[in-house]
Amino acid sequence: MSRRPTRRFSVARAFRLAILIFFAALFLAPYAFMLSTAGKPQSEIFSATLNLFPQTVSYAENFARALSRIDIGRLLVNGVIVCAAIFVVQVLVAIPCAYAMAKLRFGAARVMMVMVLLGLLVPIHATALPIYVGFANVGLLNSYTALVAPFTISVFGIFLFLQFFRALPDDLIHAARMDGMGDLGIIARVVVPNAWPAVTAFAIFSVVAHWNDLYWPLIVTSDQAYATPPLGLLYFRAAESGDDYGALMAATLMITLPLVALFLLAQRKFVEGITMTGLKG
Amino acid sequence: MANTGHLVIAGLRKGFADTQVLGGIDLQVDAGEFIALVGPSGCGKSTLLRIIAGLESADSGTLTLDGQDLTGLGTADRNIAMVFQSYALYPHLTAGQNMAVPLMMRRLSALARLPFVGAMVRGRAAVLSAIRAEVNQMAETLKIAHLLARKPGQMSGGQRQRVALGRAMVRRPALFLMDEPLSNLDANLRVHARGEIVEMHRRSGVPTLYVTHDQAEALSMADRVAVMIGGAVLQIAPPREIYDNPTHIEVARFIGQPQINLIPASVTGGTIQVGAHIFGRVSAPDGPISLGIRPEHLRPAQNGLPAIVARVEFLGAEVVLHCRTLSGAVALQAQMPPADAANWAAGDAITLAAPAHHILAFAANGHRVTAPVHHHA
Amino acid sequence: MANTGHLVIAGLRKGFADTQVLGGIDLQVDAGEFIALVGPSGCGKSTLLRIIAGLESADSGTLTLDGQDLTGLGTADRNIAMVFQSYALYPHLTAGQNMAVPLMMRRLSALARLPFVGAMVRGRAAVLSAIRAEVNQMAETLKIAHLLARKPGQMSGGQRQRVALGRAMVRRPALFLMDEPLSNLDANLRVHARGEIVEMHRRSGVPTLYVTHDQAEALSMADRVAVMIGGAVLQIAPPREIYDNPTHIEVARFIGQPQINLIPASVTGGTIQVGAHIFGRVSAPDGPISLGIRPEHLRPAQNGLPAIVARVEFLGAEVVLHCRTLSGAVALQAQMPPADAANWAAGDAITLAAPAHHILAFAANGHRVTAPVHHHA
Amino acid sequence: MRSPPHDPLLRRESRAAQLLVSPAALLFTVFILIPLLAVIAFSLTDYQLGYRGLRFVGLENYAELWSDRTFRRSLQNTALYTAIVAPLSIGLALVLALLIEAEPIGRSFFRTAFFLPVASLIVAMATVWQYLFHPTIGPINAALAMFGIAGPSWLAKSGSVLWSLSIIGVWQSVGFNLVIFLAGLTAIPRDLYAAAEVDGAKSALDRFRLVTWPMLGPTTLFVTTISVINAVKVFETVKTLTEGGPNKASEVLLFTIYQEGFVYLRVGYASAMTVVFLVILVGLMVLQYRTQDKGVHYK
Amino acid sequence: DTTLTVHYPMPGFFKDVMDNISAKFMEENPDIHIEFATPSANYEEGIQLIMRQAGTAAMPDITFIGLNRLRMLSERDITVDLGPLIEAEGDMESLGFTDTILNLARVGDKQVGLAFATSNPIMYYNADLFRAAGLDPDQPPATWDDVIAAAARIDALGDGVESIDFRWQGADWMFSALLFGAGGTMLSEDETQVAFDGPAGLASFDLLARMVNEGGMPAFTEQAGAQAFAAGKVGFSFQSTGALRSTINAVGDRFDLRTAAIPRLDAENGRLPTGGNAVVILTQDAEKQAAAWRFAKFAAGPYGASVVVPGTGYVPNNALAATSPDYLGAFYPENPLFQAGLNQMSLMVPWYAFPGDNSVRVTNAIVDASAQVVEGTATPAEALQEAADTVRRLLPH
Ligand SMILES: Nc1ncnc2c1ncn2[C@@H]1O[C@H](COP(=O)(O)OP(=O)(O)OP(=O)(O)O)[C@@H](O)[C@H]1O
Ligand SMILES: Nc1ncnc2c1ncn2[C@@H]1O[C@H](COP(=O)(O)OP(=O)(O)OP(=O)(O)O)[C@@H](O)[C@H]1O
Ligand SMILES: [Mg+2]
Ligand SMILES: [Mg+2]
Repeated sequence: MSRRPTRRFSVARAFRLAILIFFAALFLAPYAFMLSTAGKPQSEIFSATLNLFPQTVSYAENFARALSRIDIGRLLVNGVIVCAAIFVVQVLVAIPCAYAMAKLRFGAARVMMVMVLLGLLVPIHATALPIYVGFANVGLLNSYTALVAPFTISVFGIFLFLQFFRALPDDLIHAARMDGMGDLGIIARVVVPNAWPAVTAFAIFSVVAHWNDLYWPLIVTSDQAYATPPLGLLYFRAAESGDDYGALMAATLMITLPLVALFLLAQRKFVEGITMTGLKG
Repeated sequence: MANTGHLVIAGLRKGFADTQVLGGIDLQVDAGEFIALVGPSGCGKSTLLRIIAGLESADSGTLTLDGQDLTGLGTADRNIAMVFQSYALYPHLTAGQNMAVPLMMRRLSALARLPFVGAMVRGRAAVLSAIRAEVNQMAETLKIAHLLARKPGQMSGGQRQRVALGRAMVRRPALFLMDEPLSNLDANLRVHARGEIVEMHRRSGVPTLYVTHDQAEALSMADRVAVMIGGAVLQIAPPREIYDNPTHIEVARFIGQPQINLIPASVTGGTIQVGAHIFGRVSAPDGPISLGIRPEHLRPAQNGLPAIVARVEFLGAEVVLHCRTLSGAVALQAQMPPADAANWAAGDAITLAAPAHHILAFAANGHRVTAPVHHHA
Repeated sequence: MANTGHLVIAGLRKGFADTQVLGGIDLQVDAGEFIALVGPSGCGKSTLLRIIAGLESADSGTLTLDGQDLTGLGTADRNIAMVFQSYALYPHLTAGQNMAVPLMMRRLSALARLPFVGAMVRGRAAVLSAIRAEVNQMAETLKIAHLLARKPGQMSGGQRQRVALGRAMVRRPALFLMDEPLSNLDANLRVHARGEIVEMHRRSGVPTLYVTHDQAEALSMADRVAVMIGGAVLQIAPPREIYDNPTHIEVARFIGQPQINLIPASVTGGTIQVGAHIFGRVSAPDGPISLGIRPEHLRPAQNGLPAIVARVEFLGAEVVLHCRTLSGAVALQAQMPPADAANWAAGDAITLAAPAHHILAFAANGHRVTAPVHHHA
Repeated sequence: MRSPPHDPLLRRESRAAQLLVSPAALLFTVFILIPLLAVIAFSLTDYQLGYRGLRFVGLENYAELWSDRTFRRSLQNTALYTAIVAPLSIGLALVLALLIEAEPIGRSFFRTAFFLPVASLIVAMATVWQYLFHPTIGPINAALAMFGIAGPSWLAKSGSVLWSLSIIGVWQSVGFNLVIFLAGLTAIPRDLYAAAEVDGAKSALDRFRLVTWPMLGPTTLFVTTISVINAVKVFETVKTLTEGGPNKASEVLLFTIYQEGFVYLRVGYASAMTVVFLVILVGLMVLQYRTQDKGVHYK
Repeated sequence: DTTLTVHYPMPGFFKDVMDNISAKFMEENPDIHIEFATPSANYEEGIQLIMRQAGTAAMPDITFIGLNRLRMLSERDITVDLGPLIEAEGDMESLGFTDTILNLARVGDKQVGLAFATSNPIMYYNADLFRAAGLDPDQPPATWDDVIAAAARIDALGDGVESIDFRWQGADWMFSALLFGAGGTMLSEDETQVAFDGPAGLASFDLLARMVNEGGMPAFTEQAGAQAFAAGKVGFSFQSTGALRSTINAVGDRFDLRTAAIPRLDAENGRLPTGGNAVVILTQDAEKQAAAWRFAKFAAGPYGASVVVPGTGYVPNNALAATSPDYLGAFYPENPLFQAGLNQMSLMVPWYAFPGDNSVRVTNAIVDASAQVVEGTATPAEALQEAADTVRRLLPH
């Protein structure tokens, strides 16, 4: 721990690696089965023998069946629309708010802080009913608005950006003011360009949460045109009465992949962002 | 030059929560003047600068620049530039872009500054190329033309400092504020940068208020030095005057490195006594008094204050003899060229004296006793 | 004293990835000696210290302490203490606990250090109270007894520095390593702390290797100064020797503030010429040569190097005349008491000279030309 | 920071701040505050979805909660689940983070491997887990059988269902904690480790106790907070895998609330549960901040 | 043109069927366009969705509701009473809607819907395991005692082979199969008293306990049971005939799948519950109602049945469809697996729907009691007692 890790071989290192690899294998096992099952024909899946590799490789068949049973393209598009809309609005709302809380003096700052801390504790599950009733009354069910609107305020986002902005030197803000910028200018030209690590970290949190959210879409949409990936998958699962595992896994794979790719792309920035946002404590 | 810049500060007060930081500051920066504001850490120098810049507001007092009252004017509307201790360069912009920012903000309309829409605003290209030309010229002057495409993270401290200077200068403000702009540089670079800033000030003629807590910096750079201690300006005068004729014991203590020797003494009927030693005479009322003698004026002499050498500190060009009076109560430092100090070693007995005109007397309240001291030595 | 401490470093090399940082270091610290290791930033000073402490391993070379080969010995097993630039105090422990850590680690078994189980280990209480007593005593010595219950976050820089010193000293190591322990303090405090460290070293007698990049610190504190530049020790000698007789141009350049004047010259048939000016004579082969003259030795003289005063820098006890030779090619600094400089102002023509024995000549390869220079002036 | 009202600078700043905060404040009010108040209001009524009218019933719903066996069961299960998942996922994450930090190779691989479950669709992964947990044809029991162990009926028995869900819960949350710990570890000054070694901390355990653990204090606190909140909020796995069964053995708070609100359609009663749920969360937070004041050291 | 939004549950059984019916319907009625809302996974979620959406713009025009939940909808007055429409239609019998069949979707005197798919519980068994255990697959056990004896022998095969998957999870339907089969009822005639805790109920729970204790039945989740049976690892599966088609698909040619009648504890008076759902009209718009009525008749009519039966395994709910060679006349002889359900049609009585707001909770209470019996955490008598107490509390007073 103390020294810069060495590349030389040692028993301790072998031991460390062994533990890591063991756990990594354990954590990845479900994915291995997902991958393998997506390539197995029906007859191999429900057999009582443990076989990681399909005897008859049926990826094509399973993927074709999955694609024919649910409109994966539509699901993915919906997922992207919903997640992108949520994320964009969240950021647009949270950044100015966090900036004001971190760098400006105003009377309501304390109230806002209390609201943020309170908001962190309230999951959508708790407020779903009244929001649902409200949306039903204004006829917003089955719309992108219904899927997006409740999440446009991300208290977590405000919290995260707040931590990050507090670490931005005051001098930088002052310099911008002396250079002639107003608050909006400062946000757009100084704060945001320097907040990319935080924005990336937040993007991962936000997209992961909303891409995977089942609870809310299940409640507010019944029109398949607005189905998000988990809804589609749930529906697919029901539609196959849980039996066509090959196709199900193929579909699962197709829906999981974009997120994994996103994480792989952003992971370095993500860790950096967490380090810099003071999220660590 | 259009920017005459004449700053008048009167009766400025500022307190935070429970502490009074500035307790009535009066200060004037004349056209073309370079004033160094020195004082110990926490005395309120930055606060004063921030108030002048409009980043903080004063509790009371007035601020005028070229006759215009600054109160109520936003930071962006005051024609003042500032260089920060941390430089506060925009980390995501190149040096060139950093320097262009203040010009863009002032010369382009809000519309023209928008990302996409802006490109369609008429005349924008012309303004931009004018800005580019000015930035390039400023970069030439500061010898940073080769750095214009680098981001702050790719520059050394000295280079950043120059870019920050460039950003402040490029828009020809009516007043420069600098808050310890050199304190992040290493010693050699600092000495070098001093010269550059003075040079630049001479050329631009923009009046400058320069904050530092390094007295050497203040003495070497400024037309006048303002010593601020405990929220008040104790003395403001040209460097030599401040050094040779401090009007207050705190000013004497703060200015000069190694610090001035302050010897507690008492006056009885015009006779100055240091412990048992009859030191000299002064026409001052009876009572305690402090004698200030700068280390470079304290020399071994036949007939001086007896002391013991505690340590001989070699500093290259000079040697400092750290001594203690026989009672051990007072520490004395005498600074001299190595050749003069060659005979002394720790433990030696020594007698120290100074030319009478270099002895400063301070009354118990800290104020200078103006009457001259006559030294017995 | 049990700790004699005699460190011998021979042929130490160390490289990272693509750069050779230490290129064969030979260095010896004798019993009771205080050696200052100076050098510009990045020259490998910290790396050397870390290798001695066992925190880093060398690529080749040997290290022995009191005759024992250190290679292969873990950090914890070397009887070496280190003070870090950042102090590296444990922020969650009080000053007292911080100072107790090295003693606890050494005197309590692993079992006795466990949180709950430990309390049941026999004899633990006795060891702990002994440790407490030693910590208290050390705190008394360092005058930080009143701080023992505070955490680092509640202390000033100077206080932290003393606690870090205490933590290193309390276990009476065979060798002290200090890596710029004063660089986080402000100027006045730094001067004060120098004296304290020297004093402490004198009392404890533990040999010390003290890294700094501040040459004034090195000159004033050390028994011997080692100047390290570019991964090699260029000269190791007592402070005066280093200052007056640098054996290498880099050493001369690094030591001394303001920097030494280096005047490019050429030798033809024993005659030294600076530009068109015949400067003097030296018995050296023909070719380019550099003349080094410290600013305090350069004085206005009838018959010297002609130059123009560019700026008069007042520093209180001294004045520095910044001059340029007529061609403008060479900058010269002359340092003198204010009285001597009173006649000069920017723009004046001046001729500068120095006593012959203060003129150092360096060959093109940087090495000192040992033959004396005869000055014409 | 009291602002004298006449201070134009502060006034300007304050106005700007209010403007910047207002979208967030508005959305907060609409989507969090008002619904929250509505939940509290609903909890005092007998509102049922599908019926139009509603009646004020005072604290009746809360009184019913008191004697509701399902709710009590649900509280117990949630507490047990949290008590299993939070410490395990924190501990495992810490150990793995330390190992990854110490290991020069494969960092991003391991980081990704452990984070993958966080990023994965839990509905989808639940399907995989259901298969893994299958008592007769599932790989887990098949693997156990190779060691001669007869695996349990993971999800179908009241004795094992909560543990099975906990395994998934740990699997799912370790990655998140791990990433945060990694961030926390990078922020520890290297010098402290050097100092610890110089001070005689020979073993990795000594250095962990002397430096890592105390320096990770704030991180651990944060991770604990998040882990506990997330564990208390367990829902998706229960909904997709067990529906609270068998015989309420995996009935957890949010699932019970969902069941009451959206299945039994008793919005009033579900709201009362929600209020209790929130009170529990707030209580946990207060507790957390209390301990923080005592035990954690900020620089 | 009219567009109807149609919602249905259990896409696993009905997706293909619905696609087929709507395509045919639109072909015959080009002025009506059918759109499907996202299907719900099961009847419970289906009814929740409708309740939630009642009165909102998102509410579908037509839905298919579990037969035991019609009462809930009716009590909340969400559905359109089909009585007047039937009256206007005149002769329903000629379309195959006998009164018995209409009765399945009637609550009180209100015609809530038209039964669309009806099922009864049957016995599925794995003939290969029968043979392995030395049993004769051509002579399936006819009594529960025989089932348990056979199960014990299959269980003894080992190698991960399980004996019985009795689908007690999810709803009270399979409990009804035992209870009604023993001649019991859920509540008293006037619906004020709990009746399932009588001897018939106790016998049912005792039987469930014997399946575990003597027959070696393991604890399965719903899906795990289905998967294990499909994998050829379970001897018997007792569940709805509605799962037949999907079971056939899942089994493929992995083993020799057979079906048979489900035994009844009381062979004389025992009856079987009717599973399934009814098409219900929700829209209040007159024009849409007319279109919806056409669709309802079509779906529940002979063509619908002729698609539903082979596509799922449900038994025909339309008299015309069962016999007419135009529809299913030729189907049954060719598909013997489907006959078990058909043969039990005479025994079908309505799936009991509990009165009041708490009907979903009541069924869950019964499921929980079943779980206790299967897990052995309570004796049948205790479990029954507890369920009865709970249900008593939950019934309207
Ligand atoms: N926003 C603030 N709230 C409360 N106190 C403040 C605030 N800003 C400054 N102070 C206090 O005012 C005093 C003066 O601070 P200031 O920064 O002006 O000192 P300074 O002279 O610039 O010191 P330094 O040389 O260390 O930069 C300090 O005691 C500081 O703690
Ligand atoms: N772990 C490392 N990997 C790669 N390069 C390193 C490492 N540690 C140090 N270096 C390089 O080695 C050189 C010497 O570093 P070192 O810290 O010893 O310098 P230093 O003399 O202590 O400088 P300073 O005065 O700034 O502390 C530097 O160029 C540095 O970048
Ligand atoms: Mg300041
Ligand atoms: Mg270093």
